[in-house]
Amino acid sequence: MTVVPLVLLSLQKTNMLEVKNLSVFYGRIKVVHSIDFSVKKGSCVALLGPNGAGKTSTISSILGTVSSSGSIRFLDKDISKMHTEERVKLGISIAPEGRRVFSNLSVFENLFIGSAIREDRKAADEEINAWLKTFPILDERRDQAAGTLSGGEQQMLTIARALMSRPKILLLDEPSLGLAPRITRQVFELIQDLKAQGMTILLVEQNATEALKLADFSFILNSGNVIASGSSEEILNKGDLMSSLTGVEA
Amino acid sequence: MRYPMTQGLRKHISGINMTTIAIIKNYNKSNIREKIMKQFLKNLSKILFVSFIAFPAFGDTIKVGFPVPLTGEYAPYAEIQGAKCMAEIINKNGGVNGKKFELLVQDTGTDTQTAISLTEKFLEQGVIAIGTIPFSDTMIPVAQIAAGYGVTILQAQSTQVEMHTGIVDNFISNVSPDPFTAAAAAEYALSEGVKNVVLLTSDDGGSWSAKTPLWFGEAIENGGGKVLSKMNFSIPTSDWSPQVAEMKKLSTTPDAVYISSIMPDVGVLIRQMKAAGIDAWVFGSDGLDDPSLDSVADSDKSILDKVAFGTLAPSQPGSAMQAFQKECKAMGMPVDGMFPALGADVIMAIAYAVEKTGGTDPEAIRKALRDADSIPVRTVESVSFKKNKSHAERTVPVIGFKDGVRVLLSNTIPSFVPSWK
Amino acid sequence: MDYIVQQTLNALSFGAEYALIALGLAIVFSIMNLVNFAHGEVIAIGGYTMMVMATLAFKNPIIIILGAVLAAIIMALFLERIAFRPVRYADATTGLLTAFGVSLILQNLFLLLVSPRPIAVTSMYFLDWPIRLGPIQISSLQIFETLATLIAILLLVLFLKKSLLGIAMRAASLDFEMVRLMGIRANRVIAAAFAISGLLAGIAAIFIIARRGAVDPTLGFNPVLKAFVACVVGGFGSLPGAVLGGFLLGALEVGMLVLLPQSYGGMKDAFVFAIIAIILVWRPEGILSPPKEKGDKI
Amino acid sequence: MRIFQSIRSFKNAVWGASLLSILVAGIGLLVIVFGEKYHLRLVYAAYVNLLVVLGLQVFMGNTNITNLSHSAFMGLGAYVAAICVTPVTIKKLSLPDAPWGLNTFELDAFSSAIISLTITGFLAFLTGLIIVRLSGIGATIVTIAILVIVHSVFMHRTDIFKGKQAFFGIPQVFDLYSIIIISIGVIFVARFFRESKWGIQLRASSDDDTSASAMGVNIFNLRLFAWTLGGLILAMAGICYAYFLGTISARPFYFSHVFLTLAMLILGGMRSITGAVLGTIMITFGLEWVRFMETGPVLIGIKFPEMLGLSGITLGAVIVLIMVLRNGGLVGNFEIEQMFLKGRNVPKV
Repeated sequence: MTVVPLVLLSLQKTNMLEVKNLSVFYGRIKVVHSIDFSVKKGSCVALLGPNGAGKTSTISSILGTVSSSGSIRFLDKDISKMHTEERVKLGISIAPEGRRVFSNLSVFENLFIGSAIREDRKAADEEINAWLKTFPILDERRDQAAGTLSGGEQQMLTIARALMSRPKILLLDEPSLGLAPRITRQVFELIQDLKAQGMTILLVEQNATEALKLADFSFILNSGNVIASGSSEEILNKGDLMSSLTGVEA
Repeated sequence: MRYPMTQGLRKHISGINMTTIAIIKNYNKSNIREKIMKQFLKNLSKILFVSFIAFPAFGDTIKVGFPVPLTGEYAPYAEIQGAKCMAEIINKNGGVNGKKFELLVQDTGTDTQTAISLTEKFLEQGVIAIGTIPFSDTMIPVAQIAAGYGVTILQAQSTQVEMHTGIVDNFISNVSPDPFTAAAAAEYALSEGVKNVVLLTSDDGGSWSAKTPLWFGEAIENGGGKVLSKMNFSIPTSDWSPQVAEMKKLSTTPDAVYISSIMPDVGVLIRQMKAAGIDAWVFGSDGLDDPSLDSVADSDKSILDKVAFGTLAPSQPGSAMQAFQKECKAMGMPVDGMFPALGADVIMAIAYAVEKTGGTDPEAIRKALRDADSIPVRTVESVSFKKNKSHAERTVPVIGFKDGVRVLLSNTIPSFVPSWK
Repeated sequence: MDYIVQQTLNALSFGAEYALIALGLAIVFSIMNLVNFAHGEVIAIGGYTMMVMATLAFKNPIIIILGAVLAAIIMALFLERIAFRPVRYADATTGLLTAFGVSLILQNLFLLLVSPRPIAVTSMYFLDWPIRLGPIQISSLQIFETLATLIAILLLVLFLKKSLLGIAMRAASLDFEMVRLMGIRANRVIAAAFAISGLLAGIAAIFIIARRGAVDPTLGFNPVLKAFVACVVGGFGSLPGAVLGGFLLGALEVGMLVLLPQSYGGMKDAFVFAIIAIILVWRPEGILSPPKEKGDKI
Repeated sequence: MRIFQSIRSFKNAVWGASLLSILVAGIGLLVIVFGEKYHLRLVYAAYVNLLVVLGLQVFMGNTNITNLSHSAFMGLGAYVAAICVTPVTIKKLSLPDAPWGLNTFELDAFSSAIISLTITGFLAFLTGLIIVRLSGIGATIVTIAILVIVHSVFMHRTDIFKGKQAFFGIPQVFDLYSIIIISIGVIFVARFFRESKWGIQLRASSDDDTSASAMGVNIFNLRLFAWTLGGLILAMAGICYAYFLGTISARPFYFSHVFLTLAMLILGGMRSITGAVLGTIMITFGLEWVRFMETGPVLIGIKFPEMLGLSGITLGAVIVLIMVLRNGGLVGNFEIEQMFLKGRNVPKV
């Protein structure tokens, strides 16, 4: 009985995801320059910064879909040489920028394919149904092509799909991009719920105000460098920094 | 102009010695030196080249050049297996007047340009006859080049009519042109009571597939028959059901269908016609003379009962050709099919001419071939070029099947041949 | 009337064969943007396997059929592994040229190792016998081929709709990277596509050999050129498009033979390809072109 | 209107083309002086292929769209010139049923060539209107369609083209010297086009993955120009083929020639003229050697087995290996003058 909390404690102490000296390349062009950051278990960390700061590149390098150098440790394992698929199997999941639902697949099939690495088929199917209950609009369109959903619905589907693999860490890339304010609020509420349930989250956002409300700790990127980091309070206190993030898009 | 390789080599070597001496003598005269240097390099490169390309050969040989299609579209028509085997047989028996055959063979990949440059190469090496891709687009330019050397294009299997219209003079085909095979088939068809025929034509095989059926039709009409319809097809065709449906639509049931095409296409046609219940003969030309035709009868022995083709040499069991194939197989030089076997005949014809003239002068060889009343060959008893000059006068066999086995239906020189020149 | 029915049935069976081969091309293209011209040689491998089995005196037709299909599947997987994997991320043209190269190599290998001449393979003749339906005459082979194509389409649809791998393949045709981000191995999806194309090629080989009764090095080149046209007409990468294109081409070809005057019969191919060019100008992506989205291959 | 963006690109073009011309002419002259007679024919055929490869390069190398119809345009060039130049006496014999009075006139070699270039160029222009509107694989597919259509017409309008039978009696107009001079001219044309501002714009746009429909009108016109220019060079190759051989047929202008010349271009590297020339030289000499090995020769006392099909395997292997290992060919963007003009970088695209 005493073993379980101890394990949790040890995990809480260590970082779930630890990135050191990470550089990302597109061909010969370097877009992220030796950055360090980490995510503790159960926390929500935000990567903030203007357009082109290297946020998406960073998050892509964690999943290995872009070429990078440096060390990426997940659950104390160096994953930087692993294939994308293996990283997903270890427990990293992503709701990517621009949602990228499989628009030619039905809503159900999107969720189904999200659970591809699951062995417990029955539980996974129940989970799909649970998600469909949570979002009745998805349930209504269960057998329709996901491409017919609205932007907000697609975003919900993307997050649900990412969670179907029962990840240990969830990467969210610009979940509010291109959504109406009311929908954006719904999305952030969902993220808030997930955090409350203990999900570890790495959030990439341009909408810094909303992101800082959620995040326990934030890193601010500009032109591929970490220019500041700290708790939300610390960041909010630096007024100039905030204005440059929220007001200007370099 | 032509010299055996060894002599040529000796000539070059002595040339080098001479030039070396000359260099020593004239080392101060720079312009002469340049000239000599050039000569030296030229000789050197020739030696390098000759030793690289040429087969080591000693003594006087009878060289025959074969820039042939061993690969590519026309590979099935290469005569090389039979030619090699026959040359080996003659060489084993001491050659012709002590001279042995030396065959220069290289693949053209069925490409005209390659055939032409290889022809030039073999001509330089002193061949006395050339056999090449048996299609006029290659044979004409090859013959034109060979004409400069007095060398004859001696084809073992070419049935193309264009070659006999006088475009070139140094062309001899050792078989009868297409109108003869068509006429022979028609003669046999008429004797079997064939009246109404359907002709299948295609431009894909040149005049061989386009015109031969028409000649067949002409010969049938000459014998009182009627051409019901002409239909077009392409090579390759692996499903004839539209054409077969067309045949069934005809108001008069055809007694025979004529097609000049290849295997396996014709095999499909035979089976599909039979399956459709069309009880007509299928007549064809030399293209059908392929070992894979016989296997059409594998499942049903009677399926080939009404199949016959006018061809270039008898190929049924017990024929001279089969005996030759057996002999070659025993020598470890398999000759599969009629076209390869026909190569034996050109070698024998050349052997005859060499013996007759006592030398290897190509012009004399051609003259001897054209003057002879009868030249013994292997696949038929004899041929003669005296009458036609550019193609052989020989019997045209019509081959059919009984219980799935080839039989010789007729073997004559057809009496009516449609005008074709 | 009988004549029209007869020719329609003929067109249908022509179309079935093209559709079968076109499906094999389309399934690979939809996933990795590869126009696999070496598909014809995969069919030829099926044929040569039957030849080898016949010389080894295998008599049981089921074993021969299984052997040929298996050989085609293995060949397709082998080609993917050695030739197409290295160009997986390259543009479609690189893939096309690679496939042409592979096709050249294989054709010449058949020639080198077997023969340039057709070799008789009659072990599939048993599939072919005439069937009379009133005044209409068809061959059992036409029925088998059409049925096999329909069953193959049905099974393929079931597989693509119901199995995880099938769904992943459909997903991959749109966004390959996202499929990998679901933890599904790229190699597995691509291998599955090649295995299916090999299977379809194997089935096609059985019918082609049953009709031709012989195998030669260029056995597959012409059918694949036609199937390729079918794919283009239907919309490259679209499976329904491949089937539609196949049947359309069958109809077109038989129609040309029936309707064109005799003197133009030989121009059939010119007309067919001209129609293709016109369709492409009208709809550059084909009739049933699949939707295009970003991130197609990584 | 200036053709070159800078004097440097002009200089590079002149330098590069001159060096390649020296190389190409050098090989030809060496063969004329030292070669056996049959080498002359071999080398002539190689020059014809060089022209084809250069014609192919002008479009493919600058637009990055694979063209498989080039042999068809070569065939058109050959046939049109042949029909014009062949004496009436021969045409009456070989084309008795020719329509439109094709067998009732004969022209001199020069006028025939001009007519051939005009007609082929016009056909290239017409087909180009379709090609430039498509992108990538779609365009390639249409080029295959063009190849099949043209071949089909050659094959089945036997009254004009004689199909697989020989179209014979074309006077021999050219010799090795003529084709060396023509090759040099074409090398200059291709190189100037590559280095011209149009060539540079084309190459810049070809790297972009934007679909053709999103492109400016300018790029359409440039592509059309490159396609037509390529067509003209291919027609010239066809004329050279017919004017030397004297006999043509539909057969050589189909898939096997397409693959042979394509392998030459991509081996060297289709982006550069140096690559095109290099690839042609390498494949020509390489295949000659392979063909020799094919027939099972005796070398240094060792009897090699007969290996028919080896040249086909070699060609296929060259294509696959280049695609897999070195997509840009052996030289990539490299041009020959870069070896000599160090430090003065050629503008790279």
